[in-house]
Amino acid sequence: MSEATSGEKAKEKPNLVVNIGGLRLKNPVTTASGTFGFGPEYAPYIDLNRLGAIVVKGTTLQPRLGNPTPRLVETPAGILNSIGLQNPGVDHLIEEALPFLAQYDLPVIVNISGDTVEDYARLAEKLGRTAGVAGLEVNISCPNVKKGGMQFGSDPAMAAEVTRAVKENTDKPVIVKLSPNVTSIVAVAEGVARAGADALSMINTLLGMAIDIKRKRPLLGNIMGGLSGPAIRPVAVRAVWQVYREVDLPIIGMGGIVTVEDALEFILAGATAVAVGTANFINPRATVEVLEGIEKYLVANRIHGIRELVGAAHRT
Amino acid sequence: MSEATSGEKAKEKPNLVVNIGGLRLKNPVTTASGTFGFGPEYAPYIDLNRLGAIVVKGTTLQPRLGNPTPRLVETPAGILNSIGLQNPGVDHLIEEALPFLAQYDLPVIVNISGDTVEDYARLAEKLGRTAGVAGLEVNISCPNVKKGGMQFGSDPAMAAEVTRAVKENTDKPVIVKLSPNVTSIVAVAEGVARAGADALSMINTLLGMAIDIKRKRPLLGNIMGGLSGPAIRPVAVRAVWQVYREVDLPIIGMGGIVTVEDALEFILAGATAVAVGTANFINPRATVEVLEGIEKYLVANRIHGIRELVGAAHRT
Amino acid sequence: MSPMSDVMVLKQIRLAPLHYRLTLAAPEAAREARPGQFLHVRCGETLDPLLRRPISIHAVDREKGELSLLYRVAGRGTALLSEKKKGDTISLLGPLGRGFTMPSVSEKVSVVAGGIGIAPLYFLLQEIGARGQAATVFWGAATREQFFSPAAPGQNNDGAAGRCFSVMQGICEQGHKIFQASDDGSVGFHGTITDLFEQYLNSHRSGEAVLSRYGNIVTDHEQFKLDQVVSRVYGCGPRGMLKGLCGVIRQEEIPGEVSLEERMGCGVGACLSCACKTRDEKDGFQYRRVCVEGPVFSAREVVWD
Amino acid sequence: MSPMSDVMVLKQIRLAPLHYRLTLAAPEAAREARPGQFLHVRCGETLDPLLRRPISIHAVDREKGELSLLYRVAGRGTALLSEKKKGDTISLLGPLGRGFTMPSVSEKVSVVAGGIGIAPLYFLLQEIGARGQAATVFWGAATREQFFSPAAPGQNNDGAAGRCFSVMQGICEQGHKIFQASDDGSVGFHGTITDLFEQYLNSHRSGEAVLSRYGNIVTDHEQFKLDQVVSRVYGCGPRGMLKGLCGVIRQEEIPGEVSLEERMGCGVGACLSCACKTRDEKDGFQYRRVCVEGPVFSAREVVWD
Ligand SMILES: Cc1cc2nc3c(=O)[nH]c(=O)nc-3n(C[C@H](O)[C@H](O)[C@H](O)COP(=O)(O)OP(=O)(O)OC[C@H]3O[C@@H](n4cnc5c(N)ncnc54)[C@H](O)[C@@H]3O)c2cc1C
Ligand SMILES: Cc1cc2nc3c(=O)[nH]c(=O)nc-3n(C[C@H](O)[C@H](O)[C@H](O)COP(=O)(O)OP(=O)(O)OC[C@H]3O[C@@H](n4cnc5c(N)ncnc54)[C@H](O)[C@@H]3O)c2cc1C
Ligand SMILES: Cc1cc2nc3c(=O)[nH]c(=O)nc-3n(C[C@H](O)[C@H](O)[C@H](O)COP(=O)(O)O)c2cc1C
Ligand SMILES: Cc1cc2nc3c(=O)[nH]c(=O)nc-3n(C[C@H](O)[C@H](O)[C@H](O)COP(=O)(O)O)c2cc1C
Ligand code: FES
Ligand code: FES
Repeated sequence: MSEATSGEKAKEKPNLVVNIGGLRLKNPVTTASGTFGFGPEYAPYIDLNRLGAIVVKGTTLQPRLGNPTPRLVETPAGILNSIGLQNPGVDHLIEEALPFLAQYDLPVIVNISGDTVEDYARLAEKLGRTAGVAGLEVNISCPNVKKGGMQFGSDPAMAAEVTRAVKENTDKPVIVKLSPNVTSIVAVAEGVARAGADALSMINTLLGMAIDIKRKRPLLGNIMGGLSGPAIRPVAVRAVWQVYREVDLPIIGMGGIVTVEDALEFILAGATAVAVGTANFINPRATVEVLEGIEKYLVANRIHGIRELVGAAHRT
Repeated sequence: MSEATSGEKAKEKPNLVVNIGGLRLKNPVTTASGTFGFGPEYAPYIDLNRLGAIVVKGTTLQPRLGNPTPRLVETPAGILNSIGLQNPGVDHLIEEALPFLAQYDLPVIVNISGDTVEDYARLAEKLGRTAGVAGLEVNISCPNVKKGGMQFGSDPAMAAEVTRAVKENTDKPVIVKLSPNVTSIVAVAEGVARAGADALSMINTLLGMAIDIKRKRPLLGNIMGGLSGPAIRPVAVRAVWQVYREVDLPIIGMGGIVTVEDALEFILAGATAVAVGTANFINPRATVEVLEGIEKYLVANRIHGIRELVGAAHRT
Repeated sequence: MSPMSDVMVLKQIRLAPLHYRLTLAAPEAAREARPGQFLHVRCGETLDPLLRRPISIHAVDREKGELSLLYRVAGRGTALLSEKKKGDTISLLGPLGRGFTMPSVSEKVSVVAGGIGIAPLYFLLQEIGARGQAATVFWGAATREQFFSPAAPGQNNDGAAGRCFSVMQGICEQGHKIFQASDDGSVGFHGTITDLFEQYLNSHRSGEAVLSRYGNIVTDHEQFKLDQVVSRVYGCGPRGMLKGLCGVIRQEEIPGEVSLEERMGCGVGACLSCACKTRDEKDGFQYRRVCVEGPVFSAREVVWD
Repeated sequence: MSPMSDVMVLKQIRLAPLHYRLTLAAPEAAREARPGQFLHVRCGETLDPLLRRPISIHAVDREKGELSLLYRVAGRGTALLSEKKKGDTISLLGPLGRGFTMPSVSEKVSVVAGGIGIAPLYFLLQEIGARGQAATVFWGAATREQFFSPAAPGQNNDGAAGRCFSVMQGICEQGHKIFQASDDGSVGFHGTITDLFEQYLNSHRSGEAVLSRYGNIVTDHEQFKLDQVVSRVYGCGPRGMLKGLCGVIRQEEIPGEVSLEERMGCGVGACLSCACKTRDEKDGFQYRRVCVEGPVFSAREVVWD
């Protein structure tokens, strides 16, 4: 600590700043929507100011009750969830959650979901003029809702339409969150890129399910759910790798990041920033530990800026 | 043992016989192609006669060298492989591997792959008239080859075309093996069902990759690979569940089966038989233990025949 | 201070084939813990099992800085936990959640536990007993074994015979009286603990004292008006039992609290997986988080379906 | 008999910060084991890590029915293995693979080991030594520590000081002579073990005896024609080192065998993941399975690229 702050050494600190579609983050470590609440939940465990950004729980125009329970099942090195976008609605977000986060020096990215393209447009418009919102993450990949959600993300044309609707209603950076449950994630990424997306988030959960063999019925109240956690990391890294080669947009990489090594896999594959999701549940300090690990790796490998690493595995 | 063979008790033994598109299996436990070699590899560990069927390594018309190494990486609760269909070719299979298996009372299912539709047709024709081949599993879902492979499995129309070519060239049961790397596995299943497939195998591996953060490059020699093992089980169970609802064909379920509980998940979701894959590497007796577990479960739950369980989770 | 800590195992005793009592050196957690709160425990070190497991705080010794858990091996997580030995470290989050509202000193407290549901109630009884207040405890289990009778001396998982611990004895020493019920009739009342509790209430209302024979340790009890016998109820146990209990006490209009279980992800309120339905004027019900708004809820607010 | 078994840990000694020696009660495996063969070991009990780990058989005591492994903690699997204690059980497959071809009794054997590559060669030396044949051993490592010098007494992982074991001493007691090399020059020759071995060959050819000073324990050695000094070579170590070694002995036309490592899935020949390139007339090369056709290959057949 004393070393790091003493003048000479401080200069040697690697540059962690990244730019996500116009949004400047002091470092590349963010939180995956839905795994970090609205901030206060993890404030006892880490200094929220250390995060590159916080991505809050998926928000809809109206409050949502969410899906029946059980909503979570553990699977090998992963979890299935079917929360179903339970959230208090965008007005509550603006009135209650954002003021709390305004205390911090922390870009807030709001993850938005809708049943219709119009919903997305209205959310964009509303949040676009809300102070304290640094950017929007457009969730077109939620497997846990009946209408909208993953449907929008399964088809390049629909994905593009949602993206366009959001872009038309806000000047803030628009990050589109992609679903891995598609034949070609590159095609969807290209679609949203053409529609004006500023950045991509990937991946959302894989569609999965589990069955209770005692009761002979699905374990989740909502039958199917989204698979997240370390189990899906190879799929997520592959998706980032593929999209990085074809689409010229910054990527927030996520899916199973637990340690700094995992985060580096994403960065080397082409992610400009990373998000820690399920791992927060196991280790509430995971974000900060990943951040500290990245700093150490850069110093140890004499890399001056994190940006040199982005996509480096494509160049060796 | 003595109990089971003594007349009275023997009658109480549950009926394990299943029918996979015209192929009668004495029990529902099979092996996943590529994870069980051609039989001799596991003969020291289990009595091969106990298997419902053996599905041998993917075979092509010509011998294949396979992909560069490393070909395998361990991931959380899974593995990535990029073997690349290394195999000695169909003639070698017929001359060397099948005679060994002919010693056993064991249906042999040959997994076939081709670069072109014509390849599949010729393989079907050749194996269709080979004694000792009980059925064909058509691999249109291998993520590890440049030509053919998963491409055929990604598109319902192409999948149907391959299926038709195989069906036209053999009278033996044709099982089409589906890829999970698609937007709608149901659409592909419907396509191959219309084209005359007798049964479905699902799922093949998920497309994934891993990066060596020390060398800053992909870990697998072939860059991307197929993810298998417990990590993918929720995706596989979901796929079986979805297809069972829409397509009226028997399903061989696989993907991450390690224990009998895992196998039962697949059966309850709609699989008529199951295949044990990656788990053989950890426990060479996994197939037999799954089989014994199924028998016990049926007895304990007073279920007379395994077929009563197939898809039962849809009916509760 | 971050409520995440690595603590050391002091003792692990096997009380019954599947039941263990784990004592940890955790001075801070012991100091802060309130009855009804839980810890979110990392049972293994690898990615399988992945999640932490919620376990109630069962007893604390604030002076020694010790905290105990009482748990049943239900699956792989708790099986791994049972392998922890003296000197091993365990990662904890907590104390977490909203615990029981402490009764006023004048209240007549009944505690109703189903099986391992005794775990958090034991801590409550410890705190109530410490101020000289006596409660009436109803504890039901499937079989005799599951009361971890002191006849079976505890075995430390280091192989050595551990100092034996008895839940029953502990509760009695705190000054409370216990009624027992077992599903197989091997101990106390033959039937569910809710039935026994209901009979207890009925017997008081009707003036009969039919129950003494089911109590393992029964001090004589006089007959009062119902609210003089039971003015507040605390319950923990399987869902079905709690549903029954809530039905009974709602009917009798006795205020009470129950501790619920739900599958948990984060344990801190972030993931919304531990949802439990509670009454809500607007929508009929709303989902609340067992890990933050619970695990203890007022018996009145829970929606059982 | 199925070559899968659950065996008991008899002893686990830490030889260096990352190096351990594990002794197992495995009479059948000990009886069947041949030098160069390996075991496929389940290091943990959960699904993470998922796969078994291949570890060479390092020593056997057929009379006692014991078998030892010598390993370096390289990652999570071996880290879990190092936590196994006396009395724990471990699941094994094996002995697996094709071991070393035993030399004829008249042959002049040189053994070249890089780091932990000494593990299987130790067993070979044990067998050669047991019939009264002496080999010349070249062992290189990064630092002094990685020779597990007997100066550092072994510590049993039960905490107790274990009976100390020294690889060096073991080899000498079998009647072989050792030359050492270290990357940092702290022990023996300052440089790679292949360089040392090459110098050894050169010194014999040229009639100079420059090497004695690098030997830790060097019995006097006279000068012969090369094939009278080295008529067969066995090697095990990192890929780069083996590539170098094969280059040297191919040039000198000395027959030899090397033990290779490759990532393994099944260990029994079913998955084709452990492929290694070997010469083939038709295609230039073919892939062969390290687990079945290896891990020992003739130095001549391996294709290094
Ligand atoms: C607030 C709270 C306090 C608890 N306190 C205690 C306690 O003091 N002592 C004790 O023995 N147990 C307690 N439990 C239950 C305990 O958390 C579960 O038994 C444990 O998580 C099972 O983990 P496992 O890996 O051993 O079993 P798993 O293999 O995960 O599951 C085994 C069985 O338990 C069920 N289960 C899994 N997780 C939960 C859960 N969170 N809630 C309910 N059922 C679950 C599964 O459906 C399955 O049938 C508490 C649960 C909660 C929510
Ligand atoms: C036939 C054979 C015999 C072996 N004998 C011994 C022995 O006697 N003593 C010993 O210490 N080690 C031996 N090894 C190497 C040993 O298998 C690996 O060190 C071990 O598998 C690493 O597992 P891990 O979980 O600790 O590390 P991981 O976390 O899996 O990997 C750590 C590092 O080791 C590398 N690695 C992983 N698996 C292998 C592998 N199969 N081969 C080569 N590198 C690998 C990885 O790339 C990574 O860099 C042998 C390997 C083979 C193939
Ligand atoms: C409990 C839970 C809730 C989630 N909620 C949302 C959400 O509201 N919006 C969204 O875009 N993604 C949501 N996700 C997906 C995550 O943001 C992330 O994309 C996914 O979990 C993969 O990352 P991980 O493996 O690190 O968790 C949720 C994930 C989990 C586990
Ligand atoms: C090493 C390896 C090789 C495989 N080779 C083939 C193959 O040749 N043909 C094929 O259809 N599937 C192949 N597969 C896929 C498996 O048959 C199976 O579909 C997949 O592994 C999922 O099952 P599992 O999780 O139980 O392994 C292979 C899988 C592995 C791990
Ligand atoms: S467990 Fe995550 S909100 Fe309660
Ligand atoms: S490890 Fe499977 S073939 Fe060698």
